[in-house]
Parts: sequence; structure tokens; C-alpha cells
Amino acid sequence: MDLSSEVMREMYWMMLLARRLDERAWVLHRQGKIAFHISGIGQEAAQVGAAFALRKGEDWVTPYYRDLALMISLGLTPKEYVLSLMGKAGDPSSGARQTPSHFSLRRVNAVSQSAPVATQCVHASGIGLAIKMKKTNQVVLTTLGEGSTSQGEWYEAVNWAAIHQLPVVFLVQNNQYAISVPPEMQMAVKSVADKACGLGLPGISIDGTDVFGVYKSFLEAFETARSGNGPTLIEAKMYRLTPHSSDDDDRTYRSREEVEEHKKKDPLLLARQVLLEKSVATEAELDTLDKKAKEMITEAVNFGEQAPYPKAEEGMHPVYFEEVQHG
Amino acid sequence: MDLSSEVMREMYWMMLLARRLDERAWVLHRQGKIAFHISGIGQEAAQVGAAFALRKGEDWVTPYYRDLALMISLGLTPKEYVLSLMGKAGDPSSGARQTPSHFSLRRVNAVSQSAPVATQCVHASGIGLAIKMKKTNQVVLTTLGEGSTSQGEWYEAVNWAAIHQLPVVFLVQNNQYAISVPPEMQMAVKSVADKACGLGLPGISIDGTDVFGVYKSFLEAFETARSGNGPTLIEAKMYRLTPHSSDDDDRTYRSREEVEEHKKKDPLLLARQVLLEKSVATEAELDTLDKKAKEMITEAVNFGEQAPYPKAEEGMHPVYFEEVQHG
Amino acid sequence: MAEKALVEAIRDAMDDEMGRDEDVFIVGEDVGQRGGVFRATEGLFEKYGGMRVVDSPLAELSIVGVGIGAALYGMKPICEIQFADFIYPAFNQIVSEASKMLYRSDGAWPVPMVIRAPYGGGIGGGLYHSQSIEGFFTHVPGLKVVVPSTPYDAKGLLISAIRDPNPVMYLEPKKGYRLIRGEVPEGEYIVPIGPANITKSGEDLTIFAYGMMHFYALKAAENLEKEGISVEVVDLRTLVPVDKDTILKSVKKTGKALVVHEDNLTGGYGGEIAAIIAEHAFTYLDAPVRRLAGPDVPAVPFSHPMQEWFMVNEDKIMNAARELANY
Amino acid sequence: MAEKALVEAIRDAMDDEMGRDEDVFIVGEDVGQRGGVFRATEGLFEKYGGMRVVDSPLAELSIVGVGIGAALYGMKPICEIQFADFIYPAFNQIVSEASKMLYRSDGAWPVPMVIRAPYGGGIGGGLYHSQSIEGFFTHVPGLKVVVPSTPYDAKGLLISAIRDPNPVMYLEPKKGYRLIRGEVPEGEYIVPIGPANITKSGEDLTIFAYGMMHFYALKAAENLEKEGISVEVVDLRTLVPVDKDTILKSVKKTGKALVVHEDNLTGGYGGEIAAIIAEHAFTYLDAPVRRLAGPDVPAVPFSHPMQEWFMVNEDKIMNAARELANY
Ligand SMILES: Cc1ncc(C[n+]2csc(CCOP(=O)(O)OP(=O)(O)O)c2C)c(N)n1
Ligand SMILES: Cc1ncc(C[n+]2csc(CCOP(=O)(O)OP(=O)(O)O)c2C)c(N)n1
Ligand SMILES: [Mg+2]
Ligand SMILES: [Mg+2]
Repeated sequence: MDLSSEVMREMYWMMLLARRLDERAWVLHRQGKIAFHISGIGQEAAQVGAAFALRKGEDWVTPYYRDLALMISLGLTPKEYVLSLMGKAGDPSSGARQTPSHFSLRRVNAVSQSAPVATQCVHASGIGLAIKMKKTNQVVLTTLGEGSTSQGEWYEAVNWAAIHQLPVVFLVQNNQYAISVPPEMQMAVKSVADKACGLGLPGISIDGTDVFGVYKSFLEAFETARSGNGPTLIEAKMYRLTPHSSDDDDRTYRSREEVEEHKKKDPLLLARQVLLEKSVATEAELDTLDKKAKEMITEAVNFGEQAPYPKAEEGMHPVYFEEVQHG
Repeated sequence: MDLSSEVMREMYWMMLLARRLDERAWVLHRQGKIAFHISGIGQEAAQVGAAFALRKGEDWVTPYYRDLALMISLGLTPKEYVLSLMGKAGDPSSGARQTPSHFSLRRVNAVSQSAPVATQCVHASGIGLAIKMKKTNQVVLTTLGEGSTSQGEWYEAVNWAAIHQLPVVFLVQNNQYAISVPPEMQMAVKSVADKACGLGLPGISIDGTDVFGVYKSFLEAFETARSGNGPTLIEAKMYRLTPHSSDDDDRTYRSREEVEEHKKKDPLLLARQVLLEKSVATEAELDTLDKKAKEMITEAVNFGEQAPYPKAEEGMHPVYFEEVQHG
Repeated sequence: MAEKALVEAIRDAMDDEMGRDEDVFIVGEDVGQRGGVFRATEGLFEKYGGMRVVDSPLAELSIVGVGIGAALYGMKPICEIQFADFIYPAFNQIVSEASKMLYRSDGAWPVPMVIRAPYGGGIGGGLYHSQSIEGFFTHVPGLKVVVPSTPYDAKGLLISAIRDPNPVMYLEPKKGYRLIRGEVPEGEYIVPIGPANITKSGEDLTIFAYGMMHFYALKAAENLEKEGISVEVVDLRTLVPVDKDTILKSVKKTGKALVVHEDNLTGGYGGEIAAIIAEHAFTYLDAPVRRLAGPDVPAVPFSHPMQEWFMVNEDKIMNAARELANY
Repeated sequence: MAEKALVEAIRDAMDDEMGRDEDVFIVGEDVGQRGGVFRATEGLFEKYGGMRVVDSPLAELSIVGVGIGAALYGMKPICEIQFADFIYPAFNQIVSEASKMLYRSDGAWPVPMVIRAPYGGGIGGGLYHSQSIEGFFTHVPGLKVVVPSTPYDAKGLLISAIRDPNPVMYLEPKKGYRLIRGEVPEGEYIVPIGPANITKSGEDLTIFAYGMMHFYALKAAENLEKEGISVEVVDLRTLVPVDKDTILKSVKKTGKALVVHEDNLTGGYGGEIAAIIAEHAFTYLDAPVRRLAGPDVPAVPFSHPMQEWFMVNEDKIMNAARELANY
């Protein structure tokens, strides 16, 4: 399967836009304009690759908090994201109730995620069960970090999908850390993909910094799921290039050298190289894209700064469905 | 490693005693003398084999509700068991607070088990961690049913043991049912032992009806654990020859033919055959043992019937340690 | 109109709703061929098949989590927890996920689901087959909590619960499954979630109760009538959202309140009712608000004398009511 | 005597006890090299090593379950839950296991352990980094629940908790970690679990509070003094077992009670206090018992205006107290 130049450029664009937005969030945090940021920098290739293999708006996603690039690929706009960063009214994820990056976007079947890790994977299996009951040919993508696979919740979710051959793909973004804790302290297997053999589904480990390779792997896994042949576990290996969150100080547990070393394998740079090598785009074109991204983001930030906060009393609702404002 | 005739007879005796006691419990239930029974019939070989490989009173055990033969091997007396069956004062497991067969016997390091399945496995890993901290050469045996390995608790317990190479052996007694649910509805792997590869520890599947074979497997696994080489998962395959409990009606979900078929592989009969074949004992000797078991049990039942109930107000304590009666 | 047992009314409600709405399905342990350990789903597997009466793996968090996923997709799952005592592994999915999903997504993601759980003691179940759990779940905004005490209400409330667009915990007083009988109309009818029910009118004091305790309270009140004490009995039925109006109106009339539940006293639901009365009917009170509840020990002990010591019953209610009437 | 922040006092207590007793160890997420996300364990990994300050896998139930196992063996684990909001996966281990172990084994198996959890809102943490959890855990016989509100108490109570032979939940008002400062003696001292503390004497009404709410209540009381309203403030400190004597004595003196917590109102711990007062100080009450608590929405919303709307603070306490004083 060969990707068209157009699709390749599109994928690059999503990675780029997410990256610049994410970088801006860090700036906004330093400026004291937002209270909290949790970043997906370094993980864009896995997310965009997976997203492009989905049927957008038809398939389902239960994402996690680093999935900015995934969400942008699905159609979350920079303006919408900035609203959530700033806790402003109109944040489509939670109406500014949740901390930023706990995504939800009903219009593309992206389900609301909470903070307790791995809970969303069980929901994915439930959605998969419903799809099987309804006999549609949708699939579900669920994502989480490698540390979160230590939760019993994850195990139970995968077990369900494997037993019932549900159309769910489990994407584990192995970025080498769970806050400060490395994979060796989370698991006794060499790779998260190894966990699949104990659960009875195929498991593969892929290079999570190669967006185009990721795309191919997911296309296959989704095809398997769509045709009734069950779930797949995909570990995408990568590196968390930022501290865990804006509250973290990663110098307490990893060296600067280690981080610098991994910046050389920055998935955005790698994708850029591929585009140039394959002559899918010129340096100039890519620079233009960069400019465009920054402009969009600046516009989004301005928009966000103008936007009002929710009114205090909006916190009162909706606890029960009866309180949901319709229309 | 060859077992002495004496040890073989001793193992047979424990299986026999547990079996006759268990059978008597069913009779007591039919007679309306006890309110509830949950049975280990068909699972004695795995339990006795494992128990004999332990250093009794030195090693630790977190058992489960079918482990009558295990507990008898560790030193629980028929009288003690009958007290718990009848909810009488002096029940060493719980002072008649728990339903029968939720074992505890502090004097041999057998920890109290509750009813929520798989919780005891996490305790086993904690005990294993303490042993590692204290650098003793004890080991921990924890047991449960195959259905209970569906719980996230079990996964987390095994994961801990594997990561920290704790001296814990996980015995899964695969009796083919979790109440009415067969293994195919619990897991997508062919054998519980397959789950080990996803958790990074050795896993083996053994014939749980062959007490002497079981013994050898456990001796090895405990040796590995004792020498600091980490945990093992052992699946013992067997068949639950009785309904789930005295509240169950297993005719709703399995045929009488299936049950009868498995009675041919009754582990007690198999052990008896081995003893006879190897001339470790004569028919007459074994029949004498049987008589002895029945006498002991009748005595225990009489003892139990004479024993008083706990006083009503004993239910008040001990909620906190301060209320424990010492001495 | 046929007289039916409580458990039959529950089964009828599920059967009827499954017949009417093919989005309704059941998931739980042994709900399929076995028909549930209390036979609540008996016959439904045969009628609706294994895709609508789904035997789950032995893992409660997945029962609820998969239910949530299916509900997000648009299905209406009925999740059966085999005994209320085993709901705790699912606590995170209920409290963090089902109950917070709507609020955290600003109304985008309703979770229309029912969690059924048999609860309560007095049936020889010991510590882990007797527990009351409403003390925990009435402290969870976003969740509705319902407890029927008559077959009529059981059916009507369960139909309401299944149709409710919110997560509803439906607690079944299991001691009453066969003990409590009453008229149940064929076919469709509704008992709305919300209103309490004044099941006996009286002048001297009001007893507030639910489930089995309402059953006993009513009997106690009838006996007290003969002694010349006129007792009003309110069956709370819906614990959340609580029917403050009916409660306060009744106390304002009688001037005395006795709140009864079998759950442990401290931190139990009765504290909430007492606090509401103490705050909002202060000037009408002729006596202290009295709570009669299970003692503060972990749960109901197995052995008969201790069980009886623990359980609130007709006599204890009569004694407390007499005392209060004489205040 | 040095002035210290609340979090420093907590660290001191752990450091001191670990120095004195080598059975004391810490287990939790990121407690090692990272020193805890709130720095509560900072420096302890360096001082005591990775076998006594153990980074757990990302799995709360295992943190508690492994702690229980170690405690059964004779160790004294301090289990850190990173945020109280993430304790629910461990609910089963806490409620079914740690808290019921002693009772269910008739005193044979005490579980000497501490579960530390930072809780509470007002720190921009949104729905899942702001929760109060005492409403659940004060309904668990067998568990003690402690909440310090000053650095002095924090250290003394934590030392008590570590030495207590029962499971103790130690809730840390995280907003006060650095905000609340006070004198803390060097070395060993104890604040006993049990007694509440009258932190300000007064005549017109009593405010009952704990944690951050006590901090605000005290300020509110001092302000009200200037308005001529004489407020008594009781810092409950130990929620279970509750100090009924101090509570009742104070209400009998002032005749009016205001119970304050930031946890949701319905089913919260305040209901218990209100019910105790309503039942046992009825004839002394000059006004309805008033509760001031967090609203009944799932948790504290992220966006600033909604957060402030949710949080109980000095002003809201003053208003409620004024109203009550004027009743
Ligand atoms: C149940 C639960 N426990 C603890 C946390 C706090 N926490 C947030 S993220 C995180 C680490 C997650 O690591 P990983 O799964 O590898 O994902 P990553 O952040 O590396 O992408 C922790 C411990 C949480 N969110 N949920
Ligand atoms: C958490 C929990 N859920 C449900 C139950 C009810 N229950 C008791 S035993 C059992 C089946 C256990 O099956 P398995 O693990 O295979 O053990 P077996 O009884 O076959 O030995 C169930 C569902 C329970 N005890 N605990
Ligand atoms: Mg990670
Ligand atoms: Mg089984």
C-alpha cells in the first residue's frame, strides 16, 4: 500500500499542527496564562498514523491525555483546544470541567476520558461489544501509556476483547516513563507487545516515531477488526520528550543527556526527512506549513484569550441527564 | 527425586481424610445440620501435592475456599473444620464469622481468605516482598480457581511477583468451571499457564489429578523461589466433581454424562492405584485407612454437635486490634 | 393480577423490556445458562440468546466498564453483580466513570445503564454474602439509587431504571426474593424514580425504611397499632435523589422520626436522612431523631446467634419505636 | 522549635519512624527517585534505598494489597496513593480486605498499615485531582480515618498511625501542604488517634471541621469574633473513631452546630456528625444543625469560576455561621 503525496503531506501537517500547539501550550504555561499542561510531544507519529487509518466520524476512539495529535487529526481545532487549556466556556471536551487534554469530541465518536488511567480501555471493549451486537463494521481505537498497562482494568479490557473477538485495537504508547518510573519497574516482559500472548490476541511492537510505518500497521489491525477477526495489541515505542506535565521536574529522575539523545529521533523531524527524501514536499513548502501552523495557533490563542470563562453556576449542571440543555 | 513409601502413604492419607470429610459435609448439609458447603472434591491431588512440597509452618500460604485438602495437610484438624461447618465457637478460621471453608490458620502461616476472589494473591505478593526484605528463605503459595484469574487483582499480583522476583508460587486450580462458566468464556488462551508469558514468569500446566507428579512440580517451583529465582505460575488441570456449592444446581449447565466421565479420573482413585501398583500399600491397609478416616470424622462431627455456638455478643468484636482478647 | 415473588417481578421487568427494546441486554456472572445464582435471569438466555444475556468473565469492573462502553454507544445494559459484596472491584468504574461521565463531558455522553445487585443479610451468608452497600453509593452524585421493597415496585422501578438515561443502581433485598410476595400487573407500567411511598399512615411517629427493613417496619407498625401506638411508615424506595418533601411532611405531622437500615450505622445512609430532618424540620421535632441500624462491625457474621445479633428485625424496630413514642 | 510546612511535617514523621523501626517502609507511585509528586518522600529513597522506598507499578490495588500482605507478615507499610481520586481501584482491597481481616479472623491477623492520600480541591486540579474521599471511608468499620490540619498534628498523628496495629487512612489536605505552616518539634512525639481538638473556644455556636476546612473555619471564627459572634471551633482530626464526647460537650455548651466539609453534601461525613448531634444533644439545641459542604456535583470543576463556586471557603463559612448565630 502506497500513500499518496497528498495524504503524506496531510499527515505531516497534523503532526506539525499538534506539535506547534503543544509547544505553545508550554509557553502559555510559562507566561502564567494557563494553569496546567500535559504534553504529547514526541508521540505524534503514533497518534497521527493510527488516526489516519481510522474511518473518521464512523469509527470510535477512547483516547488518553497525550493524544493531542490524534484529536487534531480527528478534527479537534486549535481554537477548541485553547479553550480547554484556558478553562474557557465552549471547551468541547468538558465545558472546562476537566483539566486540559482530557479529551472528548462527540461529533467524531471520541469518548470523554477521565484521569484514572486505563478506565477508557474497558469502555472500548464495551463499545466493541455493542458494535458486534449491532453488526456494523465499525472499529474502536483505545490508547494509553505503557505504565497504565499495569492496571487490572487494562487486563480485563483486553481479556474481554480477546474472548469475544471484539473490533478493538489497543494502542500502547510506550514512551519509556510513567511519570518517573521506567518500564522495568512496571513489567517483567521486554515489550508491552509480549503481554498479548498471555491474553490470546496478536501483539506487535512497532517504531512509534515513524508515522507512515505506524499507519500501515494500524490499517492492517483495523482491517482485521473490521472483518470480524478480533482485536490487536500494538505497542508503539517512542520517548516522552517533555517532563510528565507542567507540574513535573524530570531532572530528578533522568539525565539531560538522555533527553537530548532522544531528540535526534524526534518523529516530526523524521517525517520531515521522509517528505523531503521522497520529494513529497520541498523545504520551502514545509516552512510555509510551519508558518501557517503558527498563525493558526496565534489566532486560536487570541480567540481563547477573548473567550469568556464559564459562569460560576454552570458548575451546577449537568449531574443528571434531565439537566442537559438541548439544542 | 523418589518419594519414600511413608511419604506416599501420608499424602494418600491426607487426600483420603479430606475427601471423606468433604463427603460428610455434603451429608450434613442434606441432613440440615449445616447451612452451606463448598467442596474440594476432585481437587485434592493438586492441593496435597503442593502442600507436601512446602515447609510446613515456616512457609506461607494464602489459600482459597476449595483448599480443604491443602489445609488438612497443613494441620487443620477435622474437628476444627467441623466447627466452622457448623458455625460453632472455636472455629479457628474466623470464630464462625465467615461461611465455612474460608480458611485461616495462623499457627501454620495460612492467611485468612475472604470471599471476593483473587484478593489473596495480592497478599501473597506482599508477603513475598516482606520475605525478600527480611532475606529469609521462606516461600509463599497462593491458590485460586481458573475463573478468578480473570480478575485484575490476579494480574496485578502476578505482575508484582514477576517484576520483583518474589518467592511466590501461583497455583491455579483449573477445574473447568467458574460456577457455570467454562474457561473459554474466561480467557482467550488455551491454558492458564499461557498467561505467564504475558507477565514474564515461567508458567506450566500440569495434571492436577496426579498427586505425586504435582508434588514434584511444586518442589521445583518452591526451590526456584527459595533460591531467589522468582515466582512460577502452575496451572493444575482437574475437574470439579461436585456442584459449585450446596446452593448450586449444576444440572442447569452440564450433563450428568460429563460428570460421570470425569469421575473415572478421580484423583483419589488414581492415587490409590499408584499405591497398589507400587506395592506401597495393600488393599487391606488402604481400607483400614478409610475406616480410620471415617471414625475420626464421626468423632469430629459428634464433637462439633456438642460444641456451643458463639455467644451473640461475640459478634461485636474484634473490629480493632485494641479489642483482641490476648492469651 | 397475579401474585408474584419479588425476584419474579424483577425477572418480568427485564423480560418485558428486552422484548420491547432490543438495545436492552444483560451482562453478568452466570446470568446465561445458569439463569443467575438467584434465578433472576432464568429463561432469558433461552429466549434472547447469548448475545443479549452475556456471561461475563469473573471480573466485576469489566462488567460495569463494558456496560458503560455499550451504553455510550447507545445500548441499555443491565449489569448484574452477583452479590453486592462483590461490587467493590467495580467501584472505580461506577464512581469515576459511569457517574461522572455526563458531567465531565458537559452533557455530551450520557450513560443509560442499570447496575443490579442483590444485597442484605439474614440469609446465613456471612461476612461476604450479606452486605449492604448503599452507604457508599448514595454519596455519588450522578448515580441514582433505588431499592424496591414490594414486587409491584420492583417491576415498576426496574422498568423506570432501564429507561432512565442515567446510571441507576438497583439494589435488591435478596432475603425478600421469595419471601416477599404481592400483586404484580402483567405488562408495562412504571413506578417513577424519585417519590417515596407512605405505606401506612400514622400520627405518633414516622419510620423511614427501605428494602427488607421496610418489610419489617410495616409489620412492626401494624403490631404497634394494637398497642395503641400509631406509626406512619415511609418506604423511601429511591435513596438518590431523595424525596425530601415526603420525608419532611411526614415528620412535621408526627414530630418523631425513626430511621432504619441494616447497613452499618456510622456513615450510613440513615445519617443523611437524620441530618435532613434535623436541619429542615427542627421546630417540628418532639424527640431526637433516632437511628436504628446495623452495628459498626465489618459485616454480618455467619454463625446464627451472631447473625441475629447483627440484624435489625421486627422486634428491634418495635422496641425502638416504642421508646421513641414514649419520649 | 522549627516552623515547618504541613508536607515537611509529614516527611519528618516518616523519616523518623523509618529511622527507628526498620519494619516501616513506603510503597507507592513515584515515591522513589522522584520523591513523590508532592515531594512528601523527598530524600527518603536516597537515605533508605529502593527496598524501603518502593516505586510500585501504576496500580493502586496492588499498592494496598501488597501492603496488606507485608503487614500480615509483620511489616509496617506506608502506602501512598498519589491523589485520593485514584484510590478507587484499591477500594476492594481496603474495604473487603484490610478493614475486615482482623474481624474475620477472630483477631488472628492484624493489619498494621497506613494509607496516605492527598485529597481536596481549590488547587486547579479539576474533577480528578481535587476529590475528597472521607465520605466513603468513614463508613468502613475496621478502618481508622485521620485528617491533620496543622503541621504539629500532621507529624504526631502520622507517627501514631504508623504505630497503630490497625489499618489507618491518613488523609492529607494537599492545598495546605505548603500553605499551612506551624511549629513542629524535632524527634518523637505522638498525637493520639481519637481525640478531637478544640482549637478555639467560644459561646454562640460551634463549627466542626477538619483539614483545610478547619484552617478556614479558624480564620472565619477569628473574623466573626470581631463582629461580636463568639465561635467555638473543633478540629475533628480523627474522623473514625469519632470523638463524640468532645462534640456533644461543645454543642451542649453553645447550643448551635455548624458542620463543615468540602466533600459533597449528600451522604457525606457531615451527615454522621449532624445525626449524632441531633440524636444525643437534642434538648440542648437552640437551632437546627447546619451543614455546609461541597455541592452535589461529581467533583470540583477545573475552570476557576466554577472551582470557586464549588469550594467551601472562609466567606461561605462566615455567612453560614452568621446566619446560624442569628437564628
Ligand atoms: C489510577 C491512576 N493512578 C495514578 C495516576 C497519576 N498518573 C497520571 S499519569 C501517570 C503515569 C502514566 O504513565 P503511562 O501510562 O506510561 O503514560 P504516559 O504518561 O507516560 O503517557 C500517573 C501515575 C492516574 N492518573 N491514575
Ligand atoms: C469478586 C467475586 N465475584 C464473584 C464471586 C462469586 N463466586 C464465588 S466462586 C465463583 C466462581 C469461581 O470460579 P473459579 O475461580 O474457577 O474457582 P472454582 O470455584 O471453580 O474453584 C464466583 C463467581 C466472588 N466470590 N467474588
Ligand atoms: Mg509512559
Ligand atoms: Mg474453576
